[in-house]
Amino acid sequence: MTLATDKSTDVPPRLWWNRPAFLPSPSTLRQAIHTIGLGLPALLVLALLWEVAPRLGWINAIFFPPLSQVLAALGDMIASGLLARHIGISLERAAVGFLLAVVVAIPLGLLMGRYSLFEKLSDFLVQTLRNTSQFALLPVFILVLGIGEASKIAITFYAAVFFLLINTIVGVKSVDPLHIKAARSMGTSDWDLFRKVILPSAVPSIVAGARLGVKSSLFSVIAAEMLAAQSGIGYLIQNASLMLETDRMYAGILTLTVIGFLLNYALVAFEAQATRWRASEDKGLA
Amino acid sequence: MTLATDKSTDVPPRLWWNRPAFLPSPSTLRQAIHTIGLGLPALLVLALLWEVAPRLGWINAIFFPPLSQVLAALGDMIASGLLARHIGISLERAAVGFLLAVVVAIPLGLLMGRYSLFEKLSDFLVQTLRNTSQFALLPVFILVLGIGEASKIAITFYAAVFFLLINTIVGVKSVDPLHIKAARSMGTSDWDLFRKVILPSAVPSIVAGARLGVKSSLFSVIAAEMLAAQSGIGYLIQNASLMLETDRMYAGILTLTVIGFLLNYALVAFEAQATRWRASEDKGLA
Amino acid sequence: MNRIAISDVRKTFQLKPGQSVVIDGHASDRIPVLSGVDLDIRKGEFITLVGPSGSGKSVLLDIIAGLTEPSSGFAAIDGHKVTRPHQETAYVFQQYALFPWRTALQNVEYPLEVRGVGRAARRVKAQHFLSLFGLTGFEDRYPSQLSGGMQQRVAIARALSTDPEVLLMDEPFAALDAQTRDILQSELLRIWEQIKTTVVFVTHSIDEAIFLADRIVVMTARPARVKESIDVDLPRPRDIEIRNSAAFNAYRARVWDALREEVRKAQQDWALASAYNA
Amino acid sequence: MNRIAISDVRKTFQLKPGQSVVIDGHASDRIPVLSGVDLDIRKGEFITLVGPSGSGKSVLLDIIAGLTEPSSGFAAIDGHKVTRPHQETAYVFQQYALFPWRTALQNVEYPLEVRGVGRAARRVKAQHFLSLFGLTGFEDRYPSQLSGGMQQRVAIARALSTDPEVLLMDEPFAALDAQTRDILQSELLRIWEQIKTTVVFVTHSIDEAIFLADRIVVMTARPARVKESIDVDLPRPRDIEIRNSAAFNAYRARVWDALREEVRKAQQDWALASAYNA
Amino acid sequence: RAADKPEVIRIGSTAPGHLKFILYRNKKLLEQEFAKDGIRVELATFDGGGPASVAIGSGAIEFTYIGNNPSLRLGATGADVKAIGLSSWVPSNETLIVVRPDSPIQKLEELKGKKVAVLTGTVRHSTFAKALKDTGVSIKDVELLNIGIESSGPALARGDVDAIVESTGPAQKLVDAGGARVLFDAGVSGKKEWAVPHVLSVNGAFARKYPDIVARLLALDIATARWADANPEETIQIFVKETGSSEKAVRSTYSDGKFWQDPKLTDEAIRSLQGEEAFMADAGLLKGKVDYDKWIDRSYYEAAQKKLANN
Ligand SMILES: Nc1ncnc2c1ncn2[C@@H]1O[C@H](COP(=O)(O)OP(=O)(O)OP(=O)(O)O)[C@@H](O)[C@H]1O
Ligand SMILES: Nc1ncnc2c1ncn2[C@@H]1O[C@H](COP(=O)(O)OP(=O)(O)OP(=O)(O)O)[C@@H](O)[C@H]1O
Ligand SMILES: [Mg+2]
Ligand SMILES: [Mg+2]
Repeated sequence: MTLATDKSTDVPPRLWWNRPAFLPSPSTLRQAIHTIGLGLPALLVLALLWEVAPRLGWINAIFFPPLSQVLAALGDMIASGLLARHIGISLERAAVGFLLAVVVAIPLGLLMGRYSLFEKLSDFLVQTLRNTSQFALLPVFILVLGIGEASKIAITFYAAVFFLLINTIVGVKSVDPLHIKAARSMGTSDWDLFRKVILPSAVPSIVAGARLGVKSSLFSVIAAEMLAAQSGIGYLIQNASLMLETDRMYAGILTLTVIGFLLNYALVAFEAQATRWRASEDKGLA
Repeated sequence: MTLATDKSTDVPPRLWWNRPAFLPSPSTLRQAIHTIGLGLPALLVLALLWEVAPRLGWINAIFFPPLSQVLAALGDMIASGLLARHIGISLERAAVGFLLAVVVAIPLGLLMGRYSLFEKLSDFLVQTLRNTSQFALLPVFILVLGIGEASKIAITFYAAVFFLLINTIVGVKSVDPLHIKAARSMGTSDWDLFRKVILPSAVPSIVAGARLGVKSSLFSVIAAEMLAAQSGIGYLIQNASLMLETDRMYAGILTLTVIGFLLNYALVAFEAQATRWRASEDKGLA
Repeated sequence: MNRIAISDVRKTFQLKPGQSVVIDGHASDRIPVLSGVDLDIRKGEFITLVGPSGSGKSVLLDIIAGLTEPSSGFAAIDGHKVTRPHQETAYVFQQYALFPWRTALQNVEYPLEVRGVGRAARRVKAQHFLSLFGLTGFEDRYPSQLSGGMQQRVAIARALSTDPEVLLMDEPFAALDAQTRDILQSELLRIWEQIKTTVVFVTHSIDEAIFLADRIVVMTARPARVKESIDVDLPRPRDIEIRNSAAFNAYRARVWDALREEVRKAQQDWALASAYNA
Repeated sequence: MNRIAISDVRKTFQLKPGQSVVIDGHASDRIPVLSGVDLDIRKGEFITLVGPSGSGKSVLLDIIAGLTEPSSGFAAIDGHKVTRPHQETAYVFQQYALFPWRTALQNVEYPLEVRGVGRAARRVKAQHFLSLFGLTGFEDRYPSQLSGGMQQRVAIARALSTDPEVLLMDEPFAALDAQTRDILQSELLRIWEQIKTTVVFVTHSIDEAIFLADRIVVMTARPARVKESIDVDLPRPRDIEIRNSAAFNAYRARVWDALREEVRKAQQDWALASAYNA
Repeated sequence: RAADKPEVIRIGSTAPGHLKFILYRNKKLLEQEFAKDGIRVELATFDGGGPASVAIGSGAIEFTYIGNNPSLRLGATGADVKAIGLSSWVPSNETLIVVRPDSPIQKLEELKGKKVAVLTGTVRHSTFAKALKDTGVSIKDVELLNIGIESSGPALARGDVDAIVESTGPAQKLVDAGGARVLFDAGVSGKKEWAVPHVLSVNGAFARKYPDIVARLLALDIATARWADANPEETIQIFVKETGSSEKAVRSTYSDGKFWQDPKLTDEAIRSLQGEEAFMADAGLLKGKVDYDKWIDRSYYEAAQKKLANN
């Protein structure tokens, strides 16, 4: 391993502050293009394989149609507005469940990570619930919440909440004790300690949990929508699968993958922003 | 918040070293008892609720039989040896898939976390695969691997691998750059850097990933065994569910929960052992 | 009334399972660090604390700061037993303890922020203190981008920014170059003479201890007690030149005398005289 | 031949997006730290490096250690350009940099371990060095359980344990009490005289710089170059009493002279004279 | 001309149960038959006809005993799968329609505008449509919810759905537990022409390579069908034990001790399948058309009969 060179990112000074926070900075953009350039080849190989394998008969084309055919089906579904309608519904369900999970898990995780008594009291319960498949709870959800939206949202909530919770706890526990000591010496209230010391330290871990949670919420929408839904991308996939319309089925799955992929990178960008201080801390080090 | 008292753990000196590493130390045991004592009440409330709610008609007993009835069914299944046989098969499948995931994800995660070029090359592919539901890949697994053990293990592998991978990457990235600097200054080879510096630092994060992965592997066994199985706990649950034998169904689910729960605490204990140096670092601090 | 009263403070650390220490010939898993520290500090007094490395100076500051609970005895500020960090106490740590996710300015703003000082006011105040320590132009730099000495100066600025009544400083100038150190010593005295904060200052430099103090407290080797309390009767304000005075030299000898035996004790089983086998 | 050759080393840090620094009146996002450092160090020479805080001393050591790449120019050891850490170089960091998950003993064993020294041999060696630095009985303690000075001593023991040919030390004694510091200075010289390792030693103490060095290198304020190189012609072995000699005093004045202007430059815009508004 | 023997024969079916498949499993009939040639036999239960279709179509398994709806859909894709016999042709179609015990609904036609749970694309789905049509109600006038008994049961209990269309086995259990009342039993009130045979299929490539194995399996299939009719009590006991169905439901499905297991692909059976295909296409449950000449292959049945005659 030889020395890494400083990567120059020539940014006009101060620009970052003038720009609304939600817009990526030029250097972020530049880096994104760099990342895409490097990341694309592997993806292209995968895509090529998908196209070629069924065509050459390596894999049965009836059940695994070539990419081009899937994309054609996707095109049709987009053109007819079908996809947009169903995706909208599914995303709403996943988003509500996920946001509920964030709202519940992060405060709970902060408390469980910080106060060992609180953790000990609740940990068994949390671990029991966490280790109970949501599949198993489905009848319970239905009995309690019915088969309407509430149940579907409960499932996406349940799918995400433990990822966020566990990673928040881990994040809290890995805060440098010296920083807590320093903060406490400055008379920081418990509330400020959470907001200003523990949370910033725990962000990377929490975001990792959120990335897992987003994916899980999204996937569980499929499961939830197979349960008595007449709309949503899960319904669409299920229907196509039943009818052995594999091109439409994979079109739906591909759509979900792309959505998950985009959300993932949105979270990664958020994390990069939130941990700017950490980025390339060993710049110039090999 | 007032000052916490030092928790005295009066352990005969040196005992820890004389004891085989796989046995819990007396203080670990003592602490375990403490943890159980505090954790149990919440669990007992849950159990009571499970018993009472169906009995009082708060929830329909046909679909959600009282705990005692489920335990009775569980007893029958244990007595007949049915449970042991099916669990054995399922655990083997989950274990093989999970261990494969460990073997693949940890080295890959160490590389991706450490070498940004490597990460950039592979990240898109990994994120695409990660964001593709295993449900979607099921037909592909069947097409490529058939419906035998290989497919089932592939599913449990797939279910666990991304948890381990992502958390390994996060763990690697949060290693203190100063420690890397110090290690490199002492002529540490890349290999030793991974083993002796990055890995010890990343253990908490990796273990958190393993906890998620274990659960996921275990759950996905159900899914895999529902696909086309003749044995395994998933097959058992599925069968009971289809025939509306809800007591047997919940007995199966309960078994899975208990297994997941135990594995979870095994991992927690392992982590505590591996991060002894960190434990109660702020002993005597409030 | 005394601002700070320390009464028979003892502190024993419980070692982790498997660790032990040999005390008086038999193994134990508890290490006594403070064994009955008594110390009264007047309002506005400037105390310097010297003692061998590892004697328990940092632990004592932690106890005064309300960050560590003594095993027995107590520390009190203004007659109230310290059980948690006191609003009017500020602490400069031996290891800087800056928040790595905050810039220099945001670090100095932090204690003002948690006290609810408004955005504009705290920014002005923080900037003032940064400039006081020669860090103008480095406001938006993260700690990892600052040199060791700069980080320590940010930490001092942070402690002073709240106008604390009790200021605990653990070797604050150890990472500074000689002249900066001299300047900051003088500057600290000047500030202190205006606000008459009560200061407890740990240092390894005997010169620094004498130059700053109203009173030098010499600690024994671990387990530590107060060995000697030396009043420094040098006129104030003090000039750097005072170090060449005969009176200063006399203090130097006295502190040295008090310390020598303790340091020797602390090093009892050092193998420093052993031959080096290359 | 020179053991270490530093030739026109320049280093400029790229700031993070949004940060800027004002240089010669206009804003820039690049901060030049070293601007052409030339320095040749003979085999077995003991160099001390002094300069204002923030001038770039630590960065220069990083470059010699092969941990940071210069923007231009190069450092060479034994005629080979340094592009990665050198097997025969050891480095004591300003911030200790111990591994928190290893005990004191395991920390000292670490560099031996990665060099493939057998278990028994490295344990003996590590124990020897720990005892050398007065840490017998603390072998199985984790860094968080040691005082600041003890941590620093472990770090020094770790660096010496491999019998390095080039030893880079960044303010290694800053966290030690005065007498321990004196003892360790003498001890370091004694060891060095036996093994004649080449040493580059950063310090803020002028006395320490003179007492230890064959040659004192004074750095300018940032962006740093070598301002002056002062050969120290004091007899060896040196005794602590040498500090009271006239020759020593003369060196003190000379180093101080060289440094004064640079420290002043580094503090140009310090507001230290400003009134303190309590 | 026979190629080397295969290593393994894998047969898929769907739960709760195709009778012959269950008899094989219980009595290890296939294992015994092929053990002498060193061929392993694996019996796998699939989570619905869809995955089983993918498995046989891609050669992951060799035979399926599954419902007519998924079989026809697979046939319509043109996948290399041959229909070589019938799994069964039970007049009741094994379908029950149940409502809550306290439901005001008394007649099938009252389900108009109501919410009904039924697994889309199953035989039950089609039977339900036919039964409704018979009363003059179009299935389009009913709000269908695509859920299985594990979810529809709780939903019915809560009142989220008004009726469930399910297999006789689990539905009868729900009735027995007091959770539901039978509104319509296709076994009692259904018309014979609604019943459509279930299908025994083989992977085409496998069949071409090992025609003799296929014939042997069919021979055993015929023998098993005969055995069931000859031993009704034992058959019912095995079925009850293996599937956990209520005995009452099993007896009502196979009333008069007849099991309808003859694999013979009669012209009548094919006409029935064609009728079902038309119905499915009409209901939007099928894409494409089945090419019967390509799909149906009676040669193995004939070979099997020859084998039986020779024994
Ligand atoms: N958490 C702990 N567990 C066990 N021992 C501890 C702990 N913290 C401190 N000690 C021990 O207490 C003693 C005093 O530590 P302290 O940090 O107060 O020393 P100090 O006087 O500040 O030394 P220095 O001048 O080197 O900073 C040391 O021997 C140290 O090993
Ligand atoms: N990663 C970095 N990014 C930006 N600037 C940096 C970085 N590292 C160091 N600097 C700057 O380089 C300059 C020199 O730093 P260095 O740590 O070498 O100083 P030093 O001479 O060791 O000071 P001290 O005596 O205070 O330790 C400082 O102004 C510092 O702000
Ligand atoms: Mg200390
Ligand atoms: Mg430095």
